[in-house]
Amino acid sequence: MSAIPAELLHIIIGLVAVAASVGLIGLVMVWVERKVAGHIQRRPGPYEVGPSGVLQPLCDALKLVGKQLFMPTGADPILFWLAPVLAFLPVLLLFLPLPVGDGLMALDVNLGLLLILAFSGLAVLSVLLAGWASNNKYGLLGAARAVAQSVAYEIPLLLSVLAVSFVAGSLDLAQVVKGQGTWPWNWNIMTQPLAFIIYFVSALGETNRAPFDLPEAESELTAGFHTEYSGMGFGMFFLAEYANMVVVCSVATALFLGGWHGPVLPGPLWFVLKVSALMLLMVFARWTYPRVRFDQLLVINWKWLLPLAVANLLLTAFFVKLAQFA
Amino acid sequence: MSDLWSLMVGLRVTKDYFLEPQVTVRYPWVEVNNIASFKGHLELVSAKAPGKPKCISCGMCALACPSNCLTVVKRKAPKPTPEEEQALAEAKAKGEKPKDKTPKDPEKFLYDYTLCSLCGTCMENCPVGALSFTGSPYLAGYSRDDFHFDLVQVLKNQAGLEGMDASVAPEAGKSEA
Amino acid sequence: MEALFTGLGALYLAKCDAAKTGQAFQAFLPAGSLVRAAERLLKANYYIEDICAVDCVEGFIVVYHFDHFEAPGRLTLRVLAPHAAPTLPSIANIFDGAEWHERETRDFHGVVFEGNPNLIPLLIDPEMADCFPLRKEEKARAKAKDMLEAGEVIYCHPSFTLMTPDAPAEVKESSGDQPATA
Amino acid sequence: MTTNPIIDHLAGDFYTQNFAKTAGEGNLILNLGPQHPSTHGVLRVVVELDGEYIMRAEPVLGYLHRMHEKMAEVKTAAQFIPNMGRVDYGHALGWNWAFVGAAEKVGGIEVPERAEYIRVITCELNRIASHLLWWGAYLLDLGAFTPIMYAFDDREKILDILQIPTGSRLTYSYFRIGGVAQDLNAECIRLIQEFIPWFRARLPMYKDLVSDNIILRKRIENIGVIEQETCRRFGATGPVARGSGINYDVRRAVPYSVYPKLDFEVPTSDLKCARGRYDVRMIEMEQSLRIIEQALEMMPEGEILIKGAPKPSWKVPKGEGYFAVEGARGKIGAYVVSDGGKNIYRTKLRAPGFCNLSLFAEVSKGTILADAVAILGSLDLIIPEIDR
Repeated sequence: MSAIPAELLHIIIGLVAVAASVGLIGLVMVWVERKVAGHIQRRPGPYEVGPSGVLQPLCDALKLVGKQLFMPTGADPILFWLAPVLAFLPVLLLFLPLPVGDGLMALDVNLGLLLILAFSGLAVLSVLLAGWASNNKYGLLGAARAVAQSVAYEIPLLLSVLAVSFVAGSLDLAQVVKGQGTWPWNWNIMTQPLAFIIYFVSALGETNRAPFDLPEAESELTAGFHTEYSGMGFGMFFLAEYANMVVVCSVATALFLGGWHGPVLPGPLWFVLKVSALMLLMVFARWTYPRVRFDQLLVINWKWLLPLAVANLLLTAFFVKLAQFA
Repeated sequence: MSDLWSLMVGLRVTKDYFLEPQVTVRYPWVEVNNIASFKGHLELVSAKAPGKPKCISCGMCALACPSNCLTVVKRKAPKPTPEEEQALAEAKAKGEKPKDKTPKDPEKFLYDYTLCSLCGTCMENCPVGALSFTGSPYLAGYSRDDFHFDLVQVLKNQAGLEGMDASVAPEAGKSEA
Repeated sequence: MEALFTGLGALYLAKCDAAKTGQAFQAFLPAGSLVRAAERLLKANYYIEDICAVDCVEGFIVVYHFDHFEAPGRLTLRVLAPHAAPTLPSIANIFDGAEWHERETRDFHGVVFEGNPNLIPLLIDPEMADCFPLRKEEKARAKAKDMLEAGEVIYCHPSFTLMTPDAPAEVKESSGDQPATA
Repeated sequence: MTTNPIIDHLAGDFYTQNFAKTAGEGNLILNLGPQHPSTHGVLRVVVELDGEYIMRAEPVLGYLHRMHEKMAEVKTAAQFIPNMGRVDYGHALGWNWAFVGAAEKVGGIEVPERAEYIRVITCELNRIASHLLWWGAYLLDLGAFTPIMYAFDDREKILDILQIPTGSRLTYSYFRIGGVAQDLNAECIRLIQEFIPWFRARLPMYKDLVSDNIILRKRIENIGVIEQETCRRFGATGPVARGSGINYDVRRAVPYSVYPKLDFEVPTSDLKCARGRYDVRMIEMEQSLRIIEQALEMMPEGEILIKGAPKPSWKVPKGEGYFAVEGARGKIGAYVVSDGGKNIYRTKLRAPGFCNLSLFAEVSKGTILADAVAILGSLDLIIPEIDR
């Protein structure tokens, strides 16, 4: 076996790149979030460590790693330590099919969308385990909320993604992006604006962010499911949340904002710009809006998002069928 | 629909403030400017002669203080020299009251800043206006005794080391009180 | 105001000078008629302002302050609870807000209010529940008539001598310690 | 839940066990506080939950109890004024005024005209600062992290203004029996005159960012409904009562100081819910601005402390007196009974928060946990005032 087969090399480089980028994106996102939050609140955000606080996330990470890991009495040891690991591992898998550039993806698989949606469902399992195993009343409440929320917001996410794949005719992210042109008016967002809104709102719900961050509602449940975690346990949840955010935003750019298509700049740069724009929007949403109450959260989903998503799906199916005859 | 528009308005407000300059004064590197009227801890006002307090050790302030953190130790009369004793005896013989020559300013003026609630009752109750606030918030110490001052000592140090910042003086003035 | 207290066996009714003491009307009531008075006051739309106890020579005078939203005028009910066994009926079932005031008075003075739904210490640590900080020593206590306002007497039960200064005519009692006509 | 022998004996302290005696089967007994991010200061509420719904709630007090009323017994009248700043640091000047007013009423002491106006101006400024503190902390409870920074941006301006005459920023002991301690100098008046238009221009921003926001409106509308009858049974006053449509403001009902000369409206709203209380407080901030403007113009020259004002060793003459002031949270009352001795015989401090909080147990029955936090926030609680 003299030469290593090309695909294996491709996969290994892809995996190494993904692992590195997840860690890097986590740190950058922590810094961006604290800086943006600071500037919104007219305070400078971290500025002591390194030029304008760039090394602050690194120090946070070191502090978290250095912290003592302890487990509350009465907690279930296996599940307690499994939860943060389980929160972080599936996220790595979600990064594989993301089309950063033309042909530039870790794993070229023609069912990329299905892979992402399947594994993003695993995140809720870790939140449930964390809340339940930490034998803490607040954790229990946080876990109960997280399950109801993730299950609820999974369905509109699926339906809006389905609507787009109807139009593109395939579940492969690369195909969907190729189906869109270089200029904004022939991106999918123009043909599917409602699907984009539904996707974005349910993405916020899915990653427990912004107005829907009920599982770890500081003011009600002290810290929800990760109340009892300290040190790297908490760090893993923290990184998993940001990684999930990146995945969700990059899927949104691939489906709705034309992936690597863009007038002048090279492909991957457009992809990164669009992802960071969406991330900035998510960060702004977090620091502007109060938290939604739990039953309102479910009302928004079951009474608003779901019917709209189904209607949108039927409409798209009708037009796609019509287009086939014409 | 108008409700959803309120979400956009919210975003606009935070965007406006995102672009505006920050309000925070970066304290250790930049001087804070709104503490001019801050009270700070107590000090004895010095009379014309530097280092000599105006205080006549009448104890009205110690009486008035709600958390009795002031104690005034009067100065004992200096041992009368033989001639003074003799002059004193004649005066008593003649019957008029001998003029009391013991100096009025206190031996020690013990002030416990850990109990003080900065209400200013002592200043208002002092007949000669011998007490005032230093107005310096920069006072730190490692233990409680750093905040037990002998204000007479503080005043002497201050007079001795002209131009020292008032807040530094207490360290130098940390007496055995 | 005194119409509220007919038939309650009030010991002492008096109109007070609101400008000087902030109270419009005051009434001394026996412990028995406290609950009925509270019911009448609630019907007359009075709201409970606060309850406190004053430790006097004659005993704990528990002072109930009521006020009215539409027709403001403070109404003070005073009830005497003897030092020996200071127990009073609770009005917490009528004025629910009174539950906390009563628990606080129990914490500070040790006046027990029967019928209070939850008579456990409110502000004081349960371990030292019986320290009753506001009780005074014997000699430090003062006479009720020196401190409390007499007001223009409307009705005074013959056997009630707590408030009667030596010369009943002039309103302002003469200062100094005149023999209490017990 | 994992059953574990070590855990079984940890059945909570005296209050949890007393509360759990009458708890339903299978309900979760949860302690909201005392170290809970949403209770202002150290409030602890023992809650019986069925899922997310609250079956029964009982606030537990005493964590910040300092027994001010005993301190009043061992100090003379003038020495007790610094305590007033520490009872309720939200609206310290309101408490200064209540106690000093009660002592003046019993002692029959007049206050010069200029001192009355200074008291009105500084007390109203303090009320705005207290409402801003409430607004920021309330939004923090509902999950929005930014508004508190904007509110504190404005509040810092007020604290700077009040620091000039009083010398301190939060726990004021500025009023004296017979007047005030220091005069408002020119710089302070200039800062106030600059602050009023600036803050009036800021209020629309509060409305855009928060009052109209659909998420907030849904969070506070028709929750924590308090009937007028409940207000009477519990003695709730201030914005809590006015939010239920009761038009009762001590400044209008029992006019004191120079308030009759000043024209301002008393906002009420008959929404009866947390939204009503929210609107009332927001309008009250504008009214306070109007009061300060008028008081600044009408303030005469003159001294600020009456001739021969009582020294700290002044004995309160015999008699009793009750003086009430409209604080940011409601009617602040000081009931002074004096036997002419060196110290006041008995001082009773009537805290508005105490009565407002007592109705929480009844109002929060059957609500969701998130609503309970929203109702607690709408009552504008400052715990040191409740525990005294």
